Amino acid sequence: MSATSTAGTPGTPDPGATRRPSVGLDDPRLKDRSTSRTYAALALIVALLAVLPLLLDEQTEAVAIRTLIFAILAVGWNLMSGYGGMFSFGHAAFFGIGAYTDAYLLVEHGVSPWISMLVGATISAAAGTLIAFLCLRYRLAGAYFALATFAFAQVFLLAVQNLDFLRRTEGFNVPLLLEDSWSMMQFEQGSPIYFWIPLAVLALGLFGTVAFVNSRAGQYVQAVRDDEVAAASLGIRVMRYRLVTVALSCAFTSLAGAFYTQYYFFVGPEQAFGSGVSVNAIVPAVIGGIGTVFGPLVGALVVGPLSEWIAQILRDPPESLAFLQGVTGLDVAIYAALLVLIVLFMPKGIYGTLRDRFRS
Amino acid sequence: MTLLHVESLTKTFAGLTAVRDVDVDVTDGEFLGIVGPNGAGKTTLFSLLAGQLEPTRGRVVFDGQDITGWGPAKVASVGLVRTFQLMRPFESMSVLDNVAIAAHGRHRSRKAARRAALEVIDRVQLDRYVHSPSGSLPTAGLKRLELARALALEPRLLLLDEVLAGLVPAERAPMIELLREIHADGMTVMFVEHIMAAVMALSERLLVMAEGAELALGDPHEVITDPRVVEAYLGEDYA
Amino acid sequence: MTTSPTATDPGGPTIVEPDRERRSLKLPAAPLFVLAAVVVALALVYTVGQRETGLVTQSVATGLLLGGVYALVSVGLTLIFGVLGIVNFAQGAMLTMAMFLVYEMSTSGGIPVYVATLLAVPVMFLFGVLVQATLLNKLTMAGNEEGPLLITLGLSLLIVNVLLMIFGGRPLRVPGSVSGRVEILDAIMSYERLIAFGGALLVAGALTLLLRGTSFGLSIRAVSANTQGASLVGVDVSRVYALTFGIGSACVAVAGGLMAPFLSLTPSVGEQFTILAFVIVVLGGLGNVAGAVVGGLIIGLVQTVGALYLPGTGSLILVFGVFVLVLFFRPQGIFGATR
Amino acid sequence: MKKVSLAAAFAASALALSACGGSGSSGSADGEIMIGAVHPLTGALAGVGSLMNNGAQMAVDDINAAGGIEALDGAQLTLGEGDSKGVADSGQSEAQRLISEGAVALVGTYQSDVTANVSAVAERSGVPLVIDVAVDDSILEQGYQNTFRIQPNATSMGTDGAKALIALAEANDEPIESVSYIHIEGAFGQSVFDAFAEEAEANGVEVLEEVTYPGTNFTDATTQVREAAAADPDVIVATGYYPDSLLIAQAVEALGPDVDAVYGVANGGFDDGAFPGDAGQAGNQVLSANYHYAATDERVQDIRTRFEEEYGKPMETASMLSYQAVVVIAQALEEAGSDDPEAVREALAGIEVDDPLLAFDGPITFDETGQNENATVIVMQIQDGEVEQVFPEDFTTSEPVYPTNR
Repeated sequence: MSATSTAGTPGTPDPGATRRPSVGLDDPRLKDRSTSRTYAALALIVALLAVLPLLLDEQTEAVAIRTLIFAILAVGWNLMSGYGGMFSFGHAAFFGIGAYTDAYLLVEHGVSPWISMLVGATISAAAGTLIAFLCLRYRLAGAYFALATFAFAQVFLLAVQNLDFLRRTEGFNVPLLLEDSWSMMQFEQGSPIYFWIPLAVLALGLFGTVAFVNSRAGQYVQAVRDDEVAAASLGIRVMRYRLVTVALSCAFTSLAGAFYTQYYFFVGPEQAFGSGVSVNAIVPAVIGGIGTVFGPLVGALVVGPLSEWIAQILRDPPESLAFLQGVTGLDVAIYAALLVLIVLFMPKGIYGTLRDRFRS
Repeated sequence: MTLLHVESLTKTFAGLTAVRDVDVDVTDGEFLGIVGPNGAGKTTLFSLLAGQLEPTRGRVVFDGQDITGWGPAKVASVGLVRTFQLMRPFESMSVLDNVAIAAHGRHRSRKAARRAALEVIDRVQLDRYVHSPSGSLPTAGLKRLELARALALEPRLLLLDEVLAGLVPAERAPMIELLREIHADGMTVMFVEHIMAAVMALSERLLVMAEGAELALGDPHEVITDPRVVEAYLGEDYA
Repeated sequence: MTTSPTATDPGGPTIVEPDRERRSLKLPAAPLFVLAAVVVALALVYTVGQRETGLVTQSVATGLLLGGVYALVSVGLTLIFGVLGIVNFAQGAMLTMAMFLVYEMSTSGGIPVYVATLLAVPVMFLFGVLVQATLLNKLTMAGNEEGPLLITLGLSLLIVNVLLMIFGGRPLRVPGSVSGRVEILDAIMSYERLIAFGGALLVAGALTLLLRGTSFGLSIRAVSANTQGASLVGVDVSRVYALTFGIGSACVAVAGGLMAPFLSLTPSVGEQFTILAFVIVVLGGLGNVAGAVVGGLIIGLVQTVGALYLPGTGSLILVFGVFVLVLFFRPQGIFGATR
Repeated sequence: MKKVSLAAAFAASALALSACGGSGSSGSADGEIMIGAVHPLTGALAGVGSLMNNGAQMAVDDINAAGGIEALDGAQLTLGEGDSKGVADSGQSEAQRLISEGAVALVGTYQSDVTANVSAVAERSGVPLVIDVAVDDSILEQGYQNTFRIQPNATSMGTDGAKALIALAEANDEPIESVSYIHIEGAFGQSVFDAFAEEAEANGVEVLEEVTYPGTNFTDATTQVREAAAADPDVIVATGYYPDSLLIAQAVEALGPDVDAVYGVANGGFDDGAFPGDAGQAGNQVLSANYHYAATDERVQDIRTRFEEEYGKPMETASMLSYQAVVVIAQALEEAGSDDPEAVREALAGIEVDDPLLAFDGPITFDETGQNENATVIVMQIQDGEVEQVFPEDFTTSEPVYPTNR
């Protein structure tokens, strides 16, 4: 039928190879400068942050550690919701799984938190994958997806409150040790190690995010986020790569939960699975800029200390504001107003907006 | 050798038949044009072949393998790849990344995929835009990007859905030339298009559809003068 | 940022998702099916439920009255969610705000509670219009889903804490209005709750009239069905958005006023309703007023009758179970048309 | 470039914070002794939290006005205020802040979960925590050396509540044979109930029905009360917080079951000063077994009068406990003759505070777990819109009405 039908080799057609010179291995356009720049910037940031606990007093360190927990949560959330395009309003579920796995294994079986972290991450990834599979299988998206994840997190909360082996509403106390122990992740109060552990986790998350975003799976899931139908028509297994992303996100988020239990020595259902935790995962990422590497970090650095700052100022107000002293609720009100303003005037988040301005 | 065998393929939506009993065989290396008035079921046919839609009835055999009811990703991975009439770039990504994503289907390592993608980009003459955000491309560029992504998958059979639509006449000629080259390299193509000049210039065979059904199939010049075809097109603008 | 690809729009106009197609054909049967399921479930509880009949009747009555309260909170939300696509997390806080407004009017101003409720309606309406016009409109028009969610989240924190600054956190009580109760079929019902129930039906009826019978209602429905199309035929979309949010807020004012007599008022009292209201709205179908009423009644029943067997939070697990099932198998809700 | 500015921002924030932190700690330098108070000053529990903070502040003011800590040359006390926001991690970081600013002892925190966190901080820092309100038994079961509790725990309130009810009924010639029990879900409600049930059964009183309800999304108690009443008990017993207890009282009034009394145990509503007004007729003659300020004590009356003048709100029992906690710490400082936290802890462990401001069996003394051994409950009853103490006789402000003529 066709005159040229013999030109192609059936099975392995390679339309480009015979006609044009191939692109050389050292083609300058293949160099990925922005990725190496990002790695370098991350390394610098982590190195700078690592010095902080040596400079901070104990209370400021506590705020900084809380900020790191915020950042870990937001980085985890950002993988699934920012890069994966699946807006989760239920990340408390995965934080909670991490926190409770750690608490349960430690208190009931004396298992080292390091092992519990891995166990928790595995359970969390499995649970997240199952939830996401159900939601995606039934084609939930956007606000519906968010509400469904929210509902699942609520079910986890209610379930824990009704399960005897998880001590219902009573929660778990981490037994105090008399001396520092690496294997039990317990150190003197105010020890810089309490800062370095979450910093290391955060660094893992940030570097991991960059690596993932540039990997085949990461590229695929971003393609799916941008256009699911087009991605599928290019041979991308939509469900598979979405679930891979969800699993990573959930596993990582659970690490924050495990550290939370270790650092705060107590965890109860509300601390682990309350809807406030989900909000804590979302707000920093959105304020910083979702779907960006640095956004969650920037957002956490704003949100983490923000309420503390306001509370500090109110505790010892300048004279002009003295009338506000002792008024309850003001610090959260200001915090809320700031949240609204940032979302309103910087819809891409602080980092996203600045980056765009910088580029143009 | 028959690359694609389609047998009484039918799709109904809520009682409305969009594609009705289409039978067509495509030979390896062939360039098959498909024309028909709006709503004739051409795009639906592509969606059925590429797995976006599940047929109500009928069979699709690709390269000897029954692929009826397969999902789009699985169909694409065996070498049957389509483009979309409405361009669907991954807007947050550069042109290179857009194409590299497709090339990943053939190359596991990121480096190899990007290299293969660059080759395709050079080939479709998008080299000026390698690192541009795909959302910033003009229409002609988007059409080429759509084509490049499909080519990067190194398909056996390429389904092109109105790759010329929206281009000004001056942009059409180089695109037609590009398609001719791709075909000359041995690519099997199914080509849905409204612009008859291009269809006539490229097609080796022509399939005319109307109201979801096959109206005529055969040599383009014979088919186009078929009275039934002329009737179906009466009042249609096919300049 | 990019909005996530929605399942309801899987591609070009020619691509129709087959499952959804089949579902829509069942549509008229769904409300009947749900009604039948509720009746059968109740019949089972009465016959083989091993609970005293009077107790079951009481729980059904309580459940229906509670459902009325839920419906009252949900009708405003369903309108906002359905028309604007906004997940309004401030709904509960706005409810609280309305309650405190009524509280303030009736304690400081000596105005009877139900009169104060009527006065609160225009205030909350204006508040809603203002919120939409100043805070949400830009994002809503841009089709941004996460932005409004976060703004309403922030707004909810703001309202709760401003109320806290003004009124403190001690539970407050609106002075009694219509005390007393009535006994129907061995079930006790207080007048205050019956009035709230009646109010729910009244509000739902009024809203339905507004949506079906006025030209403004027509433009709301047009915007809800197809924003672009509506703006093409000359509907001022941002005005409709603002007024819709205002109406949604006005509904909350009625809800707050009618609920204030039987709840202890704290700045966080309304928030517990937010989540349930979303369950109800999804259950009933987005933007569907009748659906919100029926959804409210069902959730009320599930919670109270369910509590006979799964006390405490167990009944809430049931509620969320229903929610997830509906999301999966009937995302358009019981009364919803195909999205 | 942008990344550098980001790091700089963080560094600046850190500096700002440490500057703030530094200015706060200057307090202890000029002969003042700081006591840290951690309460929910914002959030859902802000109302009671601020009252408790006020109670602690008033105690500090009173002690300072009376000459400060004599053993330390009349050193003045200051109160470091911490806001737990009602959540555990804030509670913990506030406790850490107060300790790092030089607090010699902590008072707090109202919620059991927050208290669990703060007690871990106290233990690790070696700074004593005197719990004013937090009921869960488990807090003192961790083997901590630095945590003390003035109020009775859940279990002892359940036990004492049962004893008091049986005794009250005996004394009024209407012996009790059976009860139905309605309680809130969770550790608090469950442990009070379990202890009550055990004590009641041991005394031949049958618990016919246990009805639980959730702490959230609970806006109508009619079904629960009806379920409890259906078993035809002599008394309906209830344990919960304020809003839910109010709902229960209203439901009891609406249903009008034929019972001798409605009796709260460790109930957060029935003996609250606002309850008679809020509940109206529904609250009339409701009984409540709870820890309570000693209304018969003149000092208590004086403190309450001044509190209301100062803060414009009546002083509830929780506030009085915060006041009491500061008084206990002050006495420990006197006995230790030192503001070293370890010395204060030692003093607390062996302390004996006579004339407690609460209606207790005896002086405040702590057992080896840190629990006040003489903490107990008394029975109150709402009569003519007032909360009256009706049992045992030592504390009565009015005669009990039993069975109630509802």
